[in-house]
Amino acid sequence: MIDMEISSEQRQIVDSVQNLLADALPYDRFVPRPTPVPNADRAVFTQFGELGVFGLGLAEASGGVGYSLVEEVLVARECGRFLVSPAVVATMIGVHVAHFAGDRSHAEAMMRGGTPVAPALAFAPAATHFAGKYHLADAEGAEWALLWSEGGLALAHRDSWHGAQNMDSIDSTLTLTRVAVKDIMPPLRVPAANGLWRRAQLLVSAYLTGLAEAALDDSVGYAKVREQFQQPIGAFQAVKHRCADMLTRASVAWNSTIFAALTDQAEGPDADFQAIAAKILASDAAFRNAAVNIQNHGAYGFTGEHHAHLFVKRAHFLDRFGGDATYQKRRMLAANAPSSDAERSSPVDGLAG
Amino acid sequence: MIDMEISSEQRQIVDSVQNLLADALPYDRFVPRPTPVPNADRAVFTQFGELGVFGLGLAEASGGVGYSLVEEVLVARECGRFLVSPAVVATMIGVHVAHFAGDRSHAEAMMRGGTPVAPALAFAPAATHFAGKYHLADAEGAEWALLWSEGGLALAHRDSWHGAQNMDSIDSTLTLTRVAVKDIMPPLRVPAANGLWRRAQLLVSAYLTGLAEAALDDSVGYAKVREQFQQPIGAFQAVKHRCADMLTRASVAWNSTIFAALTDQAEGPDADFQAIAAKILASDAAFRNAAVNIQNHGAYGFTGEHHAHLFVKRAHFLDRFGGDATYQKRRMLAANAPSSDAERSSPVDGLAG
Amino acid sequence: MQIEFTSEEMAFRAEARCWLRANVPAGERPIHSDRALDIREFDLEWQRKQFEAGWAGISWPSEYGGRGVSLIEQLIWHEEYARAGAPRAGSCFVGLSHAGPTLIARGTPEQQAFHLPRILRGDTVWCQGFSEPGAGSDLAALGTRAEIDGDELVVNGAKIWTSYAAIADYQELLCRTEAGSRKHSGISWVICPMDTPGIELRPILTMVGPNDFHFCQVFYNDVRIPLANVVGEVNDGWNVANATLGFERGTGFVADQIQNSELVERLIAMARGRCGLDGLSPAIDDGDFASRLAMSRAEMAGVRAMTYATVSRAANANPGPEGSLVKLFFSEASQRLRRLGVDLLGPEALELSSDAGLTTPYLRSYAASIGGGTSDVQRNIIAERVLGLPRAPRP
Amino acid sequence: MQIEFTSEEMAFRAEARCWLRANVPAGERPIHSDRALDIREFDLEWQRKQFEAGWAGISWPSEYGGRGVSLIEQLIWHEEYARAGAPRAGSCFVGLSHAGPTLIARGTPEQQAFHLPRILRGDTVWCQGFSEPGAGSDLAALGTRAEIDGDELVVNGAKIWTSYAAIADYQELLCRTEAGSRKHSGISWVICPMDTPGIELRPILTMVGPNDFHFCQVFYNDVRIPLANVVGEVNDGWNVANATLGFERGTGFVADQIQNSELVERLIAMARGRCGLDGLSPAIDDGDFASRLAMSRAEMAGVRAMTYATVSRAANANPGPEGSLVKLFFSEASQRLRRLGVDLLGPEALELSSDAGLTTPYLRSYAASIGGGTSDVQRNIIAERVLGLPRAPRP
Repeated sequence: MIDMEISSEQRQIVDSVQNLLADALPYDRFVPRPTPVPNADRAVFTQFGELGVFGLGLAEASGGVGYSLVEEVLVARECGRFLVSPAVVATMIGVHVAHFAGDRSHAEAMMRGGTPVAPALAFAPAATHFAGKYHLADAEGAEWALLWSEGGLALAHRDSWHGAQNMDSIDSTLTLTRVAVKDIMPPLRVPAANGLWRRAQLLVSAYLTGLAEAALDDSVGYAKVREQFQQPIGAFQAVKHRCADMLTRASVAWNSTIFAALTDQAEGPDADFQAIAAKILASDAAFRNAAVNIQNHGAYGFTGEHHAHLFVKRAHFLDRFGGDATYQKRRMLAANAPSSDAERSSPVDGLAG
Repeated sequence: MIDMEISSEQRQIVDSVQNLLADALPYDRFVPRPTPVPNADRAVFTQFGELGVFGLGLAEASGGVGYSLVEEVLVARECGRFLVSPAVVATMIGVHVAHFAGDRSHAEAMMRGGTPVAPALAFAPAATHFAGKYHLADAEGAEWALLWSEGGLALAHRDSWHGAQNMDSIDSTLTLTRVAVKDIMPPLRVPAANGLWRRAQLLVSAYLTGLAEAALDDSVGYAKVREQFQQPIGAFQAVKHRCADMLTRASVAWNSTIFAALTDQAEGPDADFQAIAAKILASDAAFRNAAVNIQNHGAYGFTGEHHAHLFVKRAHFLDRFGGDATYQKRRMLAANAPSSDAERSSPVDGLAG
Repeated sequence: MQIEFTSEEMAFRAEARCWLRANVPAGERPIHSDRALDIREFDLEWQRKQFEAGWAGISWPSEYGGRGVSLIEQLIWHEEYARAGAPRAGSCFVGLSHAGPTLIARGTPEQQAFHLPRILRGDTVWCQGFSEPGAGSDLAALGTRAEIDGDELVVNGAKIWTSYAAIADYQELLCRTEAGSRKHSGISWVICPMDTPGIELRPILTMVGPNDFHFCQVFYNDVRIPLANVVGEVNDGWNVANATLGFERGTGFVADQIQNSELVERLIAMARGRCGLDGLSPAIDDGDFASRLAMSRAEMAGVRAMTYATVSRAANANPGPEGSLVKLFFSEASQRLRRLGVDLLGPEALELSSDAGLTTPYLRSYAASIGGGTSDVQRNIIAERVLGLPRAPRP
Repeated sequence: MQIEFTSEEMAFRAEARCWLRANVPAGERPIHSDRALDIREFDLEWQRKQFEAGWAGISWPSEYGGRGVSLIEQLIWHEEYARAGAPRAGSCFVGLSHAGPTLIARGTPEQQAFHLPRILRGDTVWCQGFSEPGAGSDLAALGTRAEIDGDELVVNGAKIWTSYAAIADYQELLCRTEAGSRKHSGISWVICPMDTPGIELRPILTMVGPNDFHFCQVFYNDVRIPLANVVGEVNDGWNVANATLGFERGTGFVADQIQNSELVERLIAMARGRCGLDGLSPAIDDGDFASRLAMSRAEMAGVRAMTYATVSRAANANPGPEGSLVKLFFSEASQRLRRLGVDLLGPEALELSSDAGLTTPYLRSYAASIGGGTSDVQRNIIAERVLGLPRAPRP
């Protein structure tokens, strides 16, 4: 069974999320104002909660909706497309961390969307513990921060954020806060060996893929209507070929992400390998498509009046969440190849080897 | 005085070399034959000698023509354009090595073109001596090999080539011979500190630039006449823009090479820096233009019936001569920057700092 | 969504793996074209061996003698095929993947009965006659003409880039049967016996090596072919040629993809084992090699995900222009990988036949973005047919 | 061929260096546009300082009050200027590099006598009014119209991407004075006082930061400008605008180039000093940073060589389309370099105002391949005007 097509049930989930986002969080919420206005996306987190976004992949017995990682990936991709605060991704993951750590009440509060979780971007993602310096993204109003290092994933309550300092953010729609965490091993945590980091990695990859896809859509839409030299710019081969390359990258990113998610679901021996590859490809697609999209828009793309720049800036945030491309490439080389000899020598394998 | 334009006297030198090459060594000497035919370029080396190619940059008092490195660079560039055996470059350099080593009679024999010098591509260019394994390019009929390492430059007589072994060459128009050299310090040598290595580096860069330029010319010529979909392919923006990028790279390569040569002539403190930069840029231009030229020709470019592939293959040889791009990048980082504080603090400098 | 193999599929994999490991030819496939007959014999023998064991025509329906397995089993087969180091189909490729499937789709019972068994059991070699000198990416500019003279076609013209023309028994030949027709109309798809008088071959040297005459130019001088050799309707050849486009629905290049994945692993091992420039630390610590290796590893994982997605989509719909995405990405990623291989290899890369065996395929990789539709053509297809961008103005 | 400075040139360098080191403003140039008047005052004060010391109008002929030095000395000046860390000309740029030179080339004695001294001595700020909404790369699609009404022009329309419009005294304004004219004909070049009634500004936020209103859109609603403000002939504005195209003959961006060269050096030092991912070895040992740094170092050396070549060529001939080569290469190499900077910086790159000061210019670098003619436009110019490739078919 190789089924990478979105089922009709999954399509319904995607549609309902898209409807909510198109309604509550359209791009024009980023219309520039004289003074920077951070996003107010957390105002709709309770609506997300009601829709089941935050408990999507948690078993019903645990209070969740009972779908899987795959459905979470589909939702995270839409969040990337709509440039939703990455706190949405951190909250989705946070629910699992709280659940695994046995804290049902906090898990439930997060699922309701009442206690947003801010992504914590580690200054040193290669550390095997959690103490250290972090950047929190969109932490205003957040109750928790999601720490992520080679030690695994952990939730740090806002009371444990030391020396919080607001910095000018590269993305003025996301606040940026420097904090120090002193707990080597916070109580609510999941060790890396558990594999939850893969879920986190794939939600981040899905968000990055959403950025890459939305940048493509933005370019294609513009190329069809914007005229130069009496023809739509999409008729120029240079623009046309750039759009084709954007689709290629977005398609590679998406298929790698969903393939990795399905591998994780099937407990394939190459789940780590695929999750790392997906992040590298999704991050590359997001950065490059975002830059090309600005170029395709010309001077307009360079303004703050259009949202093209936000795809670039969000890519910088998400790239760092869980460790940036430099770090991921190092992990890619350290991972075990999918077609290892061990797998080969087994006459029958559970997953395509 | 900033004069990077070719003077009328220099133009005459270039013209006479071009005339000889167009006459004696046209591209159609590479018409494919059922069995590989190495080039017979050395047959015209005595004509090169008569024209003064090999003694061009040596002082008249030393038996040379009395021009400078700049004129040698101009000639090496033409040799690259015409895909002349790289032994021509090695022989040009060999004359200087023999001269500096005080061996006038060998220098004179080389100048006459009677004793070709084969380029020796070191397996370990970072060695500070000369013993080791080398590939000789086009060594059949050569009297000497030009060794090149961080120890400097040296001439190894063919009697000192140990265990010579002919290998199948990536470029069937150039024989490839593995040899071992046992002399740590051969008698005819010039230490690196002398700076002659820069001259060698710039002749190689000029040859690589010639490859990049000839690949461009080949593409532009083809794009103007080859029709697809009822128009010359040069009207397609994809082809057009690739050609523009080819010219940009070739232009950067050429200007960097000649700038480095002039800096060397003026004994600028940044002569090393510029010579390394020139090699990196020229090598990059040669490889990329050669590959794009094949692409621009479509299936025809992939054949051995057209000479497009030889630009790629020559680029591999020349890239390795004096150390490949990986090695040059390392040296680039180790070099002193042109605008060092030392230079800045001097109120007046002899060369643009 | 799910990727999990059924027990039947797992059993199929086990069976395929087991048989392949035991039966893959031990010797190297000849590559130089001065040994063309050796190549023919090698390829046909390997095909016969597969036929005898029931593996021939893995993608063919069983009613035509094929193995008749599902698309997923075909994917599994190609994966195992590549991992077992089985030789490429070579001169049997056109018969198995183009000509045979076309006959299945559009041939008469007589054409099928004669040709299909011969292809499957390794009796005949086919070649392709689509591209023409001067036509390049513009296939509709086809100019080889065939006049109908009684019950024969009289063919005049030339084809180019025909692989294995010198050892083929038959050719799938596209020619213009309606004088004055333009573009895609008036073309017929014809079975051309290669021993017909009037056919002449000119081998074309590739850039790969001094004996690599992989392609031929084929000249037709009053070549008389029975009208009964037309497949499908006369003048409907364009549709006939396209009948097989989606035949293998994305699995056609799985073996190549697996080979490239294995190449990445080999290069990583090589970079760990070889010394870098300083002669001390491994090459993987050197410059940008680590980064390029990691990127290639990720890219090849991406290619595999793309292929699985294609196979998944093919279960529900006919393959569309999306195939161009895989082709574009795979060909360019392969070229990066092949270049990385020779860069890592260093000095030995200048040796065409070095033990590492990286130089020849590196040179061959220059064709990846040209053959089967150039990358420019793929980008045009993606932009115009997938994204719906306007076609460029035509003069 | 030669690159060796004369003793006069060396003396000039010494003098420029000495004066610049002593006089470059100590404070940072304001950057946020909510401090627009501070910016104006800062720029004009620095211009006045240069004027008083005799350095104003380095590229202007001495008969018009400029320094009147040779092209090579201009190059030297810009090199020393950048190395001394002197602030960019900012709001004085258009007056010094476009409007002033245009008046020198085509202005009446009265226009020259009034405006040139004011520009030089730092009294007036000029802005540009060439680009229009919707016109983009297609400058000939200019639609702002000016009707002649007695001895006045009545201007209606809109311009866009006008830097410093809010603090400028004058604008060099291109408008269509011949109704119904197309492309490059029927356009006039007009001195537009920015305090004329009917002019309205809309600041445009850039992607660089929340207060970076670098550009304005400028609306003209029955703006009455004396006909005497037309520079050159009425309807000859396209030629007037192009009169200055080659004015600085390649030296216009020398300071930017030097700044980028210095940035490479700073990044190399930073990569040597900062720890990489493992917290132990320096970042320069990490992944592909070393390779990217080396390449950027070489590329910036290449840019400098290109500029020297341009200056050298300008001594003999008017600058041609070759300027596009430098622009194309420099803008893309700068973007690679700026991206490398934030990659090396790592976490702090997310901070717009971090001490390293790398993020803001990184964001600004996205404009490098757009402003002053997109990279696509540069490639078209190179292909069509330098290489002579056919123009694409126009509908």
